[in-house]
Amino acid sequence: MSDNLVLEPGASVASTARTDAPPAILMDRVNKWFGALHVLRDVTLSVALGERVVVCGPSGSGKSTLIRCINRLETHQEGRILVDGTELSDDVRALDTIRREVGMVFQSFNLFPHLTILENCTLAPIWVRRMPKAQAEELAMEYLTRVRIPEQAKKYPGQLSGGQQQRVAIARALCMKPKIMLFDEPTSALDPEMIKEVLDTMVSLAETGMTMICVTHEMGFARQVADRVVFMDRGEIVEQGAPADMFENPKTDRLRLFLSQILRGH
Amino acid sequence: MSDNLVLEPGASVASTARTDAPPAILMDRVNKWFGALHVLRDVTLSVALGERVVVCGPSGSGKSTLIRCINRLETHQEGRILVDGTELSDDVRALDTIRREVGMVFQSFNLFPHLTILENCTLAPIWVRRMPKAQAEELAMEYLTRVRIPEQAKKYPGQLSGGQQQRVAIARALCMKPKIMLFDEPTSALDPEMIKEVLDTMVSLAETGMTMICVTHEMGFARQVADRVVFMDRGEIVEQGAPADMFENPKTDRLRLFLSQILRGH
Amino acid sequence: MSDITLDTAVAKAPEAAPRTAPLSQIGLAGWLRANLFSSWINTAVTLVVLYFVVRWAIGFIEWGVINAVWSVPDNQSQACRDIKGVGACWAVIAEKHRFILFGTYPYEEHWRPALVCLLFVGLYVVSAMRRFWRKELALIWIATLTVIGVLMWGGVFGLSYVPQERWGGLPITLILATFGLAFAFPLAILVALGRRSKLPAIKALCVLYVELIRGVPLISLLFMASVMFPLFLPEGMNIDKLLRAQIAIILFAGAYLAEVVRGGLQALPKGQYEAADALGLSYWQKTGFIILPQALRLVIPPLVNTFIGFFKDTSLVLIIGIFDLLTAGKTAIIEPAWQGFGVEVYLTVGAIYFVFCFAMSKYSQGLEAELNRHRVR
Amino acid sequence: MSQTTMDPRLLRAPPKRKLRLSWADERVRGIVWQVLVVGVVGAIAYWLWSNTVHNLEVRRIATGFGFLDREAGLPIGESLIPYSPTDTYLRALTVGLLNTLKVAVVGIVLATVLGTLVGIARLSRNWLLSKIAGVYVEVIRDLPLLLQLLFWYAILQALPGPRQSLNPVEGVFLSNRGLKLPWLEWQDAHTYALLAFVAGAVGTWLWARRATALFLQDGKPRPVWPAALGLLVGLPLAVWAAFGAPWTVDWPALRGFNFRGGLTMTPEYFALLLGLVLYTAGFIAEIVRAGILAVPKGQWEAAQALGLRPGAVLKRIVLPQALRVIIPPMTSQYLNITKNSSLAVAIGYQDIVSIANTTLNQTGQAIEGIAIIMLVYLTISLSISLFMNWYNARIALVER
Amino acid sequence: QQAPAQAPAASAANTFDAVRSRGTLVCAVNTGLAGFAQPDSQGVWRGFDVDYCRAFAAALFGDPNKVRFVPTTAQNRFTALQSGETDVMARNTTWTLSRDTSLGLDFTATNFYDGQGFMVKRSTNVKSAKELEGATICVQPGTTTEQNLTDWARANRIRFTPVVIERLEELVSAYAAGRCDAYTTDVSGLASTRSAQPQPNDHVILPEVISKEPLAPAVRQGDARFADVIRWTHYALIAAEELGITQANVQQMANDPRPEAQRLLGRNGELGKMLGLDNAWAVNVIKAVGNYGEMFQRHLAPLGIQRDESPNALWTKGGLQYAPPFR
Ligand SMILES: Nc1ncnc2c1ncn2[C@@H]1O[C@H](COP(=O)(O)OP(=O)(O)OP(=O)(O)O)[C@@H](O)[C@H]1O
Ligand SMILES: Nc1ncnc2c1ncn2[C@@H]1O[C@H](COP(=O)(O)OP(=O)(O)OP(=O)(O)O)[C@@H](O)[C@H]1O
Ligand SMILES: [Mg+2]
Ligand SMILES: [Mg+2]
Repeated sequence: MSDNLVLEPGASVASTARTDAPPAILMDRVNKWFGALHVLRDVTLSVALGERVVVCGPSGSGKSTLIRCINRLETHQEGRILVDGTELSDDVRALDTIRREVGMVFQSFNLFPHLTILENCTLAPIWVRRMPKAQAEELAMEYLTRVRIPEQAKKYPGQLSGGQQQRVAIARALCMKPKIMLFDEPTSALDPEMIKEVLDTMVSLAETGMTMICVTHEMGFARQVADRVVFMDRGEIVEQGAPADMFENPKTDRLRLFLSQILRGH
Repeated sequence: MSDNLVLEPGASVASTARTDAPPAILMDRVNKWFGALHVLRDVTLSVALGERVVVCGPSGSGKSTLIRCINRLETHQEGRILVDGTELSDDVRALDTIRREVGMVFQSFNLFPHLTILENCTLAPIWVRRMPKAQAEELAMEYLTRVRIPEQAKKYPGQLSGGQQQRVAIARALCMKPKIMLFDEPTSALDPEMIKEVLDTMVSLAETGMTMICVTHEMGFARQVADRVVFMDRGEIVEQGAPADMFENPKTDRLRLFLSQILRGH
Repeated sequence: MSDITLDTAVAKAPEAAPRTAPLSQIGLAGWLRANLFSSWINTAVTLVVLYFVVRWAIGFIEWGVINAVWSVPDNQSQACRDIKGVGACWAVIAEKHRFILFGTYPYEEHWRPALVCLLFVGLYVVSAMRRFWRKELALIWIATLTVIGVLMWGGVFGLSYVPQERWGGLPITLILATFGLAFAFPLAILVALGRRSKLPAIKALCVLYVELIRGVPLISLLFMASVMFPLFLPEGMNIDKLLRAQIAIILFAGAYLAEVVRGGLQALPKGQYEAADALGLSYWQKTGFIILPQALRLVIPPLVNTFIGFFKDTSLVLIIGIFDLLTAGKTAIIEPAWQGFGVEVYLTVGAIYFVFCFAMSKYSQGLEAELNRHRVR
Repeated sequence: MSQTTMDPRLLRAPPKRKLRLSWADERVRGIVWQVLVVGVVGAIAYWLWSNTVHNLEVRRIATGFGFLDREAGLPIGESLIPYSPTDTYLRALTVGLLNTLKVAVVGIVLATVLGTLVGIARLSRNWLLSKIAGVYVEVIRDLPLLLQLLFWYAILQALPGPRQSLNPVEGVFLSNRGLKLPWLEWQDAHTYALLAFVAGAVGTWLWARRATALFLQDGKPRPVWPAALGLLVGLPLAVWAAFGAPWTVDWPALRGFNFRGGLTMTPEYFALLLGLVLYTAGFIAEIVRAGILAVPKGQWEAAQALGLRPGAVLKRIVLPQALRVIIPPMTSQYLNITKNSSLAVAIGYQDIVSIANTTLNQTGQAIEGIAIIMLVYLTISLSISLFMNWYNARIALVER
Repeated sequence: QQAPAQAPAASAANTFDAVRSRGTLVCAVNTGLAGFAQPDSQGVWRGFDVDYCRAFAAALFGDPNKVRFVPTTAQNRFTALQSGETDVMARNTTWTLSRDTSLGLDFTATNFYDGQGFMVKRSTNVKSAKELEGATICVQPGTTTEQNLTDWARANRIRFTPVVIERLEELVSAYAAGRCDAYTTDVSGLASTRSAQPQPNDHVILPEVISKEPLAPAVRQGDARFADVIRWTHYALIAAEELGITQANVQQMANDPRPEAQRLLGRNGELGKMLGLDNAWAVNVIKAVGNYGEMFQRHLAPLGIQRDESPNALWTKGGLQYAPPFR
């Protein structure tokens, strides 16, 4: 089963990104406005295949907007975004390709309440990837086992706890076998005891070598799995680097302030 | 296991209960069903005047049903319940008498949101006890002072914190000058910092010698004020006794299991 | 910690200054682009819609303003006939507006129905204000409705007596709707309580009433009131036509309002019932002090919507020959000189209905938003 | 623990309670209350009933439904079944009922379509379109339906007369006599072709289901349209040809006073339909809008993020959820459209109310006439409610 | 045939007293029919039937304003009278045997002789109703008109398409707009409709009259005295015309030497007393509304309704309007 998740056989050492391969995501001086509000300012970011990036920053700094631009839930207005070599544009086919390659997990799970867990997971493989139903279900069960809730397959989302729902959301995204996973604060809507089970799932996913961009304030998680931490403020990438480095020696005052705040909060 | 059941009514080992006076509450082999579900099974319980009884047990064991039967928010189907010497039956006059003697405090406060705190407290004295309004207000202010929120009298429930609301609920019940007070998990809907203020109020109430039956999992409270602890499971009274005794030397496995769970939970 | 905060406050890190968005994103151009021309299909829709709107608006203004005849010397409607189809004949309104508004009410006494209309509007406005939502409001209603009755009928305080058949126009519409609500409301409360009662016979009775009434059209009830009702009463006893229609409307409104009230009763948490029981309140005390005040507050927005419905539905009394606003409008154009100017009259009458209904529906929307905000908090 | 489950007391059923005859007994009070209320209502009903019986007797108004067999003598303008004034009242009433159903059914379908379109237009990102839809909804909902019907009827009457009728396409005439369309001279071959079309529709539906099932099996999409084309067009044509392809078109032509031949839609029907559809669509638009808005934005985004195309997002994610919210209020709109069709009486469309009304006028049998009207509407209302509840339960099943 | 009238007699027997003690007469009129009953711009009821109501009030109370008008539709006109909601109905209602016998009503005297006819647009070039084969005909439901039309069409083997509209205004505007080729109703109605058209000459009333429609005020069965007052008020109007007594000259005519005029105007004899009224009752009536001819002239002639050579002319001029002797 795990070979489904391991995208490149050599990726077992998860500590460093392979900068020699073409980047999975390339953002080049991306700018975005909401009306007159400048939300992303000349953001330039390159994520290598297999790299795990944690994005953090104060509320309203544009983190969500950044990752939502990557699968075009928001459109950027200036600059270029290349995902797995395909440029995001108004081209519908390019968009289809990219959305297949990129899985996304939302803060509020967004499971489809009228479908069972299994149907939630098989929907996209069947209708987007045109996979036979039996095969899609088999695949879905595999991933559900992977996130440790195979026994809930026949239930409806409303019958599950928040942590279970978020794990289903992860499994659902994985069923499309994406090359890249985006997480937008996947644990912030959860009760403390459930946060751990979701983070565990994400850690084990990271261990398979999946390319991940994750918006989160869980510094423990960042330390444990991130290759790189990107700190954003007011729509800019202010600082980036290895987690240990960033957290121990923040170079900018803004990061220092931010760190002091979230550490105080916890 | 059944040989461990302590069912004799005389088994009260409570230290301060005045067993010479007629019992405030007497339940004799009470049975209740919800449809086909047997929720109270041959419950026999006698509470002396001035006695403080804490009822505990796992969720769904029938604790709420037990005390709701005492003021007939639920009707029992077999057995007899005598409150202050009056038997509960379909007789409406008996019910009126009993409801005047018995005050109740709910888990979710159930204050009347469209009435001020003062009006909440004077409603029943005026309309049920037919007390002049001025006198009822004086009385209400007295009890509000007892629960230490006289200054909130003119506000509406929505403007108060949970702990304050629960104290109003206690004052409201006391305004009817009941002989017996029933509490159904009065603190379980509260934030931790508010639990204490409500418990304090209850302790000081207990010190006035009020007959109380209280469903709660606050073992500290039980230890401090209860004359007797009653442990229920699956609609039966499984064990009862002095709090110290019960907690240190549980006689049945079920109580032991229960205690280990709630202690772990905290 | 605090010195860090200080630091950042003083020495701001270098940052890319926020640029204004490209011109195409903001300002008028941005707005147009985003809202009207965001894609070619959107552009096409905009142009097509715009074309029709402009054409229709020009046509309407030409007909209704530029080519219109505003008045003619006494009943000489020839000028109107000459421009029929090209321009509107507002002269018919100039000539007939008092008849449309007040029907056959004695001409010299028209100030009375006019005052009644103002009183009704005042009543609505007062009832709409939340600070009047108290028990006294019921007194205000009773007082106002009494004054309205006195004004309409007269016969006291030196007012001449005006029998009911001479009433007409807008006051009839307002009376049918408002009295309908005022009397249907208590009925609706009883029926709603009955429908939630544990007593099977009472419950069945209420269900039967509500479902029966809601299953048939209002005009069949009006027919019943107009044709069958006299058969129901003992000989020699008779109730005039307006009152019969009013009773039909009350019975009709009662069933619909009962469902609205029931919605409020159901929305109330069970704990409120139990707390009232535990305090020893009797059924009627519980209902009057605890349940209804809260339940009714919950249903005010749907109540206003139902009221708008009745307001419009009163126009159906046309079918049984009562001179409400719409009937008066239609009767106004029976006179040979003014036959054929229905569209002008309908537009005018429509405008009056619209003003009332629109005001109420806007109010109910605002109220709903406000109450929802309350509930969320 | 299992010992407790085996406890014999568990198997005990609740006992029956005995009734004590005392005013203090809650249940005795309940019974007394019920007897009282039902008694009062019954007494009033009896009083009204006895008055009625007496009045009927005094006024020598016959009762009973015997009049249904009598000759009606009332002319009816449009009818779905053959009718002449020499037919019985029963047949006249049947014609009225069919006319009511004709308005209600067509009205429900059209109002649903228009209302959905307007509701979606209100959500459109095109500002102009959404504003116009908003104005439409506000205006339509705040004017009495009767007024709107009269207005439309007045407008339709302003169309030119038959001699000057508009003739946009050969054979189609629009005048104040209504809309005239050419129509086939109906022969057996056409009936069979129509049956073939129905069969084709069923076949297409079956094939669409089969195609989906096969697709789920092997993931290969199978287009439905070739089969649909064959079954819906080819098959009826073939059947028609097999019967000799009769083709005589009945062209409407002005002869004497009126158009003869062709298919007619009268102004009365048209005005009623127009009024009802426009009015109800205003309400349906709001229901549809609320239903769509009730689906959280996150659902759209999640579906898009999974790579579903907009059509699939709507079909598989949004609509199933929106329908849950939409169905119950939609049911009451369907009931309203049916009940409101009774306003036909004001503009001369002869529906059940109009004909029952004339009947009661001619025969003087008011009670029977109104009873018939009420019975008809109650039956229709009840059927619609039952159907919609069944449908609602079915889609609710999908959810839980 | 008398049996059904017995019970209502209990309440109807004293209509006269009830009305007199109430002090006003309640009169059922049409909701709006030009010439017969219709409120004007100031909301005052005007028309032929309305003047009859005023005449009754003048006879009963000496004051033509002591009357209330209740507009009634075709459906509720009879119930309104039966139930006592109104005292008398002056509402262009055809006197038929079945109505007279089975509705508990009494028709008094025919105040207008009408008959059903057809009107078409001149542009159709139709000269006779027989040419209406295939036409669309506008007709009001629930009246004798509808049945007359079907009877006539059957007898003459004419097929037609009906447009059946309840309210008259709608029906007329439907005809005017060309929704129908022909419009059928009582000839008086046709005339009034015709005169209301912008160009009355564009419309032709066809010569055929297919039914008899005597219109008469009606009262509840059982109070013969009240019926007498209504009936004789009508005759007084006719007699006044015969005698040349008009609204303008009724005061001077008091000195008219003709015995019949003396009796009619209460100078001589006790005719008013016999009716239970004031002796000046006829003077009051004529002062209020004029004589029959004046009323006709005032309300119906402007609509283009011919009186000469019609049954509504006085019997002396070849018509049917005839008053029994006042003695
Ligand atoms: N649809 C939108 N329209 C207008 N402004 C928006 C929209 N979405 C986000 N914004 C604004 O853009 C800015 C960046 O928002 P974004 O959600 O990306 O921040 P964030 O870093 O994810 O914050 P948080 O930690 O609170 O989720 C904020 O000021 C927000 O108010
Ligand atoms: N109104 C009711 N109808 C049917 N079953 C009920 C009802 N109220 C309670 N029950 C059932 O009766 C049993 C006992 O319920 P009760 O509320 O008395 O338990 P409890 O000990 O108070 O539990 P908790 O600690 O969760 O409040 C439960 O199985 C519950 O599901
Ligand atoms: Mg965010
Ligand atoms: Mg409980």
